[in-house]
Formats: sequence, structure tokens, C-alpha cells
Amino acid sequence: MSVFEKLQHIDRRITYLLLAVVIAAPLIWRLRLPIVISPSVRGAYDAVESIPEGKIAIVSIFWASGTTAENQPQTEALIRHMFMRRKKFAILAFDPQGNKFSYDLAVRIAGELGKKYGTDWVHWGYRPGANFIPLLQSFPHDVQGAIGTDYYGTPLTRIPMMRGIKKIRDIGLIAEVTPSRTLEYWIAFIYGPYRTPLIYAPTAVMAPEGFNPLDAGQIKGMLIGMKGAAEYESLLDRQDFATRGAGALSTSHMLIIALIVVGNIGYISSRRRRLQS
Amino acid sequence: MNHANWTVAILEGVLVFLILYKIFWARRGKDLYIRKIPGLSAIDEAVGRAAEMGRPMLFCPGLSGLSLPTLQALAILKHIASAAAKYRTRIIVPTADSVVYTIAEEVTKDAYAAQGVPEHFNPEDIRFLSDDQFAYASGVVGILNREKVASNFMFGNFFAESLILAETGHQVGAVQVAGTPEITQIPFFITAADYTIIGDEFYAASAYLSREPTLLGSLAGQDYAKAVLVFIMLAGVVTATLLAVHPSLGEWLNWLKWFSPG
Amino acid sequence: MFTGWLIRPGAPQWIWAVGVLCDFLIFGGAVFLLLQLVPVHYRKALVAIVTFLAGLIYSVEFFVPGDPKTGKNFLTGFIEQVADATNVVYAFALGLGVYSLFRFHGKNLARKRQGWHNNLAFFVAFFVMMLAGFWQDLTPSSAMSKNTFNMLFDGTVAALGAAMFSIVGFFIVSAAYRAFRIRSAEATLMLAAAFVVMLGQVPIGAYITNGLPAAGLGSLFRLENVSYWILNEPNMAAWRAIAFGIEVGALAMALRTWLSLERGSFFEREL
Amino acid sequence: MVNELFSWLSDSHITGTIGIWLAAFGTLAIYSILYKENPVYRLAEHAFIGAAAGYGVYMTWAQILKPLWWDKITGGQWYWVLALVAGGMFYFIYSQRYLWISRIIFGALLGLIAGSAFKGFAGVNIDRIHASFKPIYGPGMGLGDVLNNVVFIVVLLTVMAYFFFSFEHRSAARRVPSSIGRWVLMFAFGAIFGSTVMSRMSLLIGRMYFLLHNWLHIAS
Repeated sequence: MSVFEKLQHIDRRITYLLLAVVIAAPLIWRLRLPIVISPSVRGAYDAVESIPEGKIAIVSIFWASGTTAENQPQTEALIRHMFMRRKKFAILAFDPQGNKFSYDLAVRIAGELGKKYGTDWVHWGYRPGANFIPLLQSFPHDVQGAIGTDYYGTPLTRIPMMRGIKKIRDIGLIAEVTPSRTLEYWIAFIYGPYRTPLIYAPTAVMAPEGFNPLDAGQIKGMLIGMKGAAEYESLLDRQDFATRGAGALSTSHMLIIALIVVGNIGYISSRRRRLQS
Repeated sequence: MNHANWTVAILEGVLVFLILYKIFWARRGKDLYIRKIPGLSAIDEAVGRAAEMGRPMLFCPGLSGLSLPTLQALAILKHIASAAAKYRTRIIVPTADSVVYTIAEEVTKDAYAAQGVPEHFNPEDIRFLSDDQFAYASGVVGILNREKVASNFMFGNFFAESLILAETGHQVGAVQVAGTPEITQIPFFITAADYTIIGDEFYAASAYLSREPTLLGSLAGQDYAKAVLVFIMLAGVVTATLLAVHPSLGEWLNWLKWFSPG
Repeated sequence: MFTGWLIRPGAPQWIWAVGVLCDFLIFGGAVFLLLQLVPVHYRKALVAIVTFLAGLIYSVEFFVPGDPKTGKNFLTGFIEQVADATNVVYAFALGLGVYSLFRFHGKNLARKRQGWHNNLAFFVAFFVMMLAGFWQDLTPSSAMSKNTFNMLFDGTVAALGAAMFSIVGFFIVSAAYRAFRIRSAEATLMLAAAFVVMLGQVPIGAYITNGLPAAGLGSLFRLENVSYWILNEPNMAAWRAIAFGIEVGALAMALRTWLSLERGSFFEREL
Repeated sequence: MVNELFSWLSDSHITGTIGIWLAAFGTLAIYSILYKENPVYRLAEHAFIGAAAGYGVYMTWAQILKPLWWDKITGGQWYWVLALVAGGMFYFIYSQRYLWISRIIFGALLGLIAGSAFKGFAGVNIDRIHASFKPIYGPGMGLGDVLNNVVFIVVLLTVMAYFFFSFEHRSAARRVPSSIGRWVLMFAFGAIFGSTVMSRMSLLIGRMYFLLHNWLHIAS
């Protein structure tokens, strides 16, 4: 077998091993791979920066264990940013797993930054997905009545930071972190009538849903999958999981591209040889 | 859209009429042309190969429960199971849904009986594996490897597991024919399977394989139905362009709004 | 009978269970006997009629206009019940699936065929997981049952599912390497689109064309924008065209099924 | 005694750790298929199918049968017993003589699916037809818009032309659009492939991170 033929028939196990290595390497060691901030991530960052004093943000959680690799770092970057800038926020989960994950995550970061539950942040707990649309229709008029209680079952009326948060005008930003087709409802029921700023953090497959609304100004910014989270982290000057993960994304994509190129070099060269002989 | 409006009622009425008209027209014995679909012609070759090698075939009817794509997959299964019975080749059908499992068993048993070899039918080869997407995939991967499958057919609704099944099939050296109405999964079948049936070739498959007049007629009717859609959209483009140039025509050319949502 | 008159709400669950069983036998027996009265050559017609009537429920509900205020017509409330009933009836079929699994693994185990320990593992995993589920359901306040369930679920079903799913990542590499060769015009087009879109989505791709301006004509050629354009324009149009064909095909399939024109496609045997 | 033996189950720290080890071994067992089929994979596969089926039985009861059926009967709606009668019809497939009874319930299910197709067709397609009414020229449209709309319409028409089955593609007027359609299709499939890679890789990265971080504590 000539070199060119060999290039066309690399054993698949070798390619698997290469893939495992190029993914593990950026996760274990710090590799400085370039990260370019896209305008949509910058838009999301600016939207968080400009939450007015006295208003709170809502972080809506739709994700579960299946998409933690993409949605968890997005959630983490967003709430870390809010903590850092003293923007108060409430987490609202529409998935039972996401409920627990987002709570654990926020508790951890709050612990790191010395933030207090009830005054700096609050978790509104889990609402079944079936209640999503009815809730979007009811909470703008009466936040405390529609939400009722928090993660622990404490009435919102007894939570310090919720004092004065009555209607949708007291909400300064809504961040939707999701693997599903949920953005259109936020636009239809919240942005449309009330113009509350929205930011969208979808998984990579769902990202095309966001381009049109982004173009139309219906969302202020977007974090596309793990890559978006990595860009956000670099705006926060941090290198958490997403930065490493995005490194691994780059290396794994480069591996695929390199393999395709190598395979084609082998293919073209051996075809040329055959034609010559 | 909760209820049909006039646009929907008329449009669907026209489409239904065209399809039914062509079905009954074909049933009266009219000869119908159907263009060649290479992937479907490959099915017989794949069955023959398994028979020659004396190794089993595998048929995956997709991951969904009972649905229109699954019904079409079962119609294709009927054809392949008949061929399997004719050549006395084993066909293994792993399913991901209990109801689909029972119908698949029926279809296969019927096909063997129709070929006059009911005793060759082995009920253990029609299996319910799991209704969990990836447990199902892990089971099919195991079967593909252990049974040394010679031909692998994948027809029906497939999702993220499509590449797992097709790539494993390729690794064990099976000839693979696949078709799915799930557009996102078609590229993965194209890269890993030998023959891929694209788009609504999937719904043309049973007509193509059986040459049954009802199905051929329906296929011709579908072509007319699609032609109607093409015509509506072309007219829409022309109208929209006219309206963009001469907005004053809006009073006369207001039919576009019949299709507007809400 | 029993569940309707004899047993009152609030009775112990096991009494209900006995009642449901008795009623099942009574009603089931009655239906079974009634069906025996159907002459053999009318059976096919009966099945076709049932199919047609079932199809009428959803189609009539759709085509009859709703009340302008509520948006509902006379069937809307009923179809919600039908949807529930379909789910329930469908759920009872799970027994057939479980039967298939037990038959296959049970036979291998009983005959001690090669690899029977795998079949044993199947049964152990099945019962442990099922019992853990019911245990945590029956003792909602017990940390013990909840921990056990979480441990087993996270450690088996969730973890193995995620592992199997992530294998797609490996297979994408081997499939892309093998299939993306410039053998023909078609293959080259596919390769080119995949190449650009892949690069346009990762940080390193954005880095390659970072020198181009962020706005204006030059920005159109930034990789992430080219990739976005491909996905949003030609790809979306092609997608829509394929989908129209598929939808029409599905509509025709539905029509043939509804009117029992398709019979011969699934079942050959006479009834 | 038994309680003491199993008391560790109340400690979520211990069960969590065991869960992680189970998950890690399971993940490695599944990955072993990448090398070749082997007894470890086989064991994991069988256990996976078993656990998924056990979980499925429990979930079917907890999410469907209990709320939609059992609770209704015990709440006084006795006629829900009939659902069990209908469900029982499936089981006649194992009888030669009464097989046809199972066809009744199959027929009912097929009818329901077929009947809902009209709503499904309209829900998906009317909006898409409307969205395809794109002007190809007009004042106020930039060159980019014009080009995009022309590309859209050409792609839409040629791809649809490819899917006509019963017309012979003999004349060039028929053949050319459909072969352009096929090329466009391949281009689109390439784009779909490329756009899926990132999310699949993200999953794999998540899994690797689980092994390296949650299990081995290598990646910080």
C-alpha cells in the first residue's frame, strides 16, 4: 500500500483515539486558543450591564441533564455576571432536573462571591412545562401572585428583594436558557406587549431560531451553545468550563477538517497516479 | 391553528381530491410511469447478498410509536420480509415501541405465510428492544455486531441515533439502505449508508416496490398535489413582486392574505 | 359494575383493584361475546368502519368552525378525552413489549445459552430499576428511597444514555473522514457546505477571518456570516421544499389509511 | 438489622459517589464498542436495556396510567375501565383464532392518526406557503435582498422538481431543474451535517469532562 492509499484508509480506531486526545487535552491543560467575541454575545453582555437599579432579572431554565454541557456554562456565566455587577435576579425553572441543577449552581457561585439568598438572588422553583404559557400571560400583571412561592415554598411577599417587584415593569431583563423551541413565546407574550429586554441562550442546534429575532431587535443578544458561553466567560475575564470546552470544540473541529483534507490528498494523488500509469 | 379556515378547507379539499381521483383512476387499470429510485432498486440486491452469504438481515422501523412514517416503514418491511421468506433468509426486526412491535410481528408472520413457508418464521427475531432512544441504539449495535448482519435496512423516523446505527452497520460490513422523513438525519445516512432514500422518496417506496395500482395512483396524485403547491407559490411570488412595485394594486391582488397566519 | 356502584371513593386501593379486575372481566367478556356474533366475512368491513369512525373524530373537529368566543366546537372537549384515552390504551400495550423482552431473555437464561449471564443482568437491572421507581413513589418523604432511585437512575439509565449519545461524536469523525471525498460533483458540494459551516461555528473559524471588517461588504465574507447565510438562505429553502414533499406524502398515506385503501400494505392474511 | 445494613442509602453523599462510579464504568463499557464488540459492552448493553425497560414500566404507571386512568376510576369515573378492555384487545395477536380482534384496536389507532393528519398538514404548511411569497424585485429592496429571494425561489422550485416521480424527466426542461435540485440538496445536506457537528461534539466534551473532572478529578 502506498503512502497515499494509507492516507485514504486510516483505521477508524486511530481517528477515535486522536479525537479523545484532542478533546481531553484542552480540558486538562490550559491551552490558549483564540476566542473572538461575536456581536450577539456582546449584546447580551451589554444588556446585563444595563439592567436599571431597582429592577430584577429573570433567568428562565428549560434545560435538563441532556444538554448540561451547553446550557450549564451559559447559565453560570450569566448569573456570575449578575452577581459581579450587583444585579438582582430570580431563577425560574420549567424542568425538574434544571430546577435542581440551577439551584446548586447558584448556591455554589453565591458562596464563592459571598452573596445572600433572598437579598441578592432568589430561586422561584419549578413550574411544569404545561404552565409555561399561562404563566407568561399572568405574571406580567401580578408577579407575586402568579409565582406565589420560591424554591423552599416561602411566599414571595416574605422575601426581601421581592419587595417592590410587582409587575412586568419591575423586571429589567429576561434570560432564556433552553434546548427547546421556547423563544417565540417570550417574544409573543412578553417582548411584544411590554418590550422587556430578552437575551437568548440556546443549544447550538437551536441557534438558527434566534437569528431572525436578533436581526429584528426582539432579543438583545444570544449565546450560542458552549461557544457562546466561552465568549461570555472571556468578557468576564474568566476561564471556566466553557472556555476549555470551546478549546476542545476548536480542536475537535480542526481534527475533522484535517482528516478530511488528508483523506482527499490521498484520494487525489492516488487517482492521479492511476491515470498516469 | 385550531380549526380550518376557508383557505385550509379548499386547499386540503383540492389535494385530497387529486390524490383520490388518481387512486381510483389507477385502479381502473391505467398504466402509470414511475421514475427510477436507485436506493430502492438496491433493496433486492441487498436481500440477494444476504441470501448468498447465508447471513441475516436487519430491519429498523425507526424510533417513533405508531405514526404515519412508521406505517410507511412497516409497508416497506412487508416487501423486504417477503423477499426474506422467498430466499429463506433470516430477518431481524428490533423495535422501539410495543405497538409497532406487535404490528411488525404480524407483518413478518404474514409475509412468511404468504410465501408458503410459515415454519421458517421465528418469532424471536421480531423483538421489542427498548423505548429509550439510546438503550435501543445500544441493543441494535449489539445485534449488528453479534449476528454478523449482511444487509441493514433503516426506514422510519430516526433521530440522533441514526449515525450510531448506520456507522456500526458500515463497520460490520453490511450493505445498508436507509430512508427517513427526518430531514436532519438524512445527511448522516448519506455519509454512512450505501444507499439513501431522500425526502418523500420515502413515501414513494411502497408504490415503487409493490407496483400496486392504488399506491402508484396515489403517487401520481401526490405529484399533482405538489404541482398545485408550486403553482400557488409561483403565483404568490409574482403577486408579491407586483405589489412591491405597484402597491396601488393591493385592492385587486389581496389574495396573499388568505394564507396569512391568524 | 363494581367500580360504578359497589365501591365508593375512599375505599382501599386493593378493593379498587379487585373491582377493576371484575369489571374488566365482565365488560371484556361481553365485548368478546358480541364480537363472536360478527360473521367472518364482515370482520374486515368492521375493522374498516372502526378505522373510518376513529378518523372522523379529529378531522371533523378540525373542519367544523369553533365558537368565535372560545374557539371550541362541539367536539373539542371530547378530543381531549380521546387523547387521554389513546395514551392510556397505548400504555397497556407496554405489556407486549415486556413480554417480548422476557420471552427472549428468559429463554436464553433457562437454556443457559452462551452468554446467559447477560440475560440475567437484564432481569436484575429491570427489577431493581422498576422497584426503585415504585419505592420512591410510595415513600415520597424518604431520603433513602430517593437516594437509591437517583443513584440507580444517574448511574445507569442516564449515564449509559449520555455515553451512547456521545458516541455520535466519534462516529461523526469516522463518517466524515470516509465519506467526504471529492469523488463527484455532488460529493464535492456536500463537502464544501459542511466544511464552511463547521468552520463558521467554532471559535477558531471566527479567528481565521477576524481580519475582515465587522460591518459592511467585507463582513459578508467572514466565515461565521457565510455559514449563517448558507444555513438561513439556500439550506432553509431546500429544507422547505423537501418538507412539502414529505408532508404531501404523509397526507396521502393518512388518506389511504383512513379509507382502508392501504390494507394490503401491512396485512396479507384474511381475517 | 436490615435497616442498619442499608442505612448508608440515606446518605446522599455516598449514593452520589456510587452513582458516579457506576456511571463512569458504564460510560467506559459503552465506549469499549469503539474498539470492538466485547463481553463488557455486552453486559452494559443488557443492563442498560433492562434498566431502561424497568424505568419505562415505572414511568408508564407514574406518568400515564396512574394520573390518566387509575385516579379517574377511583375518583368515580367507572367507564375508564373500558380503556383496559380496549387495551386488552392488543393481546389477541398471540391467538390464531381471535387474531382479528386485535385488528380492531389497531384500526382505531390508525384511524386516529390518519384523522389528525389534516390538522397537522395545515398547521405546518400554510405558514410556510405564506412565507414563500417573496417579492423578487421592488423599490426599497437592496441587491442583497433581491439575490436572497431569487436564490430562495430557485432552490425551492428546483428541489421540488427533483421530487416529481410520475413525470418522465425526458426533455431538458424537466431534466435540468431536477438535476440542479439534486445538487442543491447535497449542498444543503452538507450544511446540515456541518451545523450538527458542534452540538454533538459539545455532548462528547461534556461526557469527557464528566470522566476527567467528576470521576478522576483531573480537570479542575
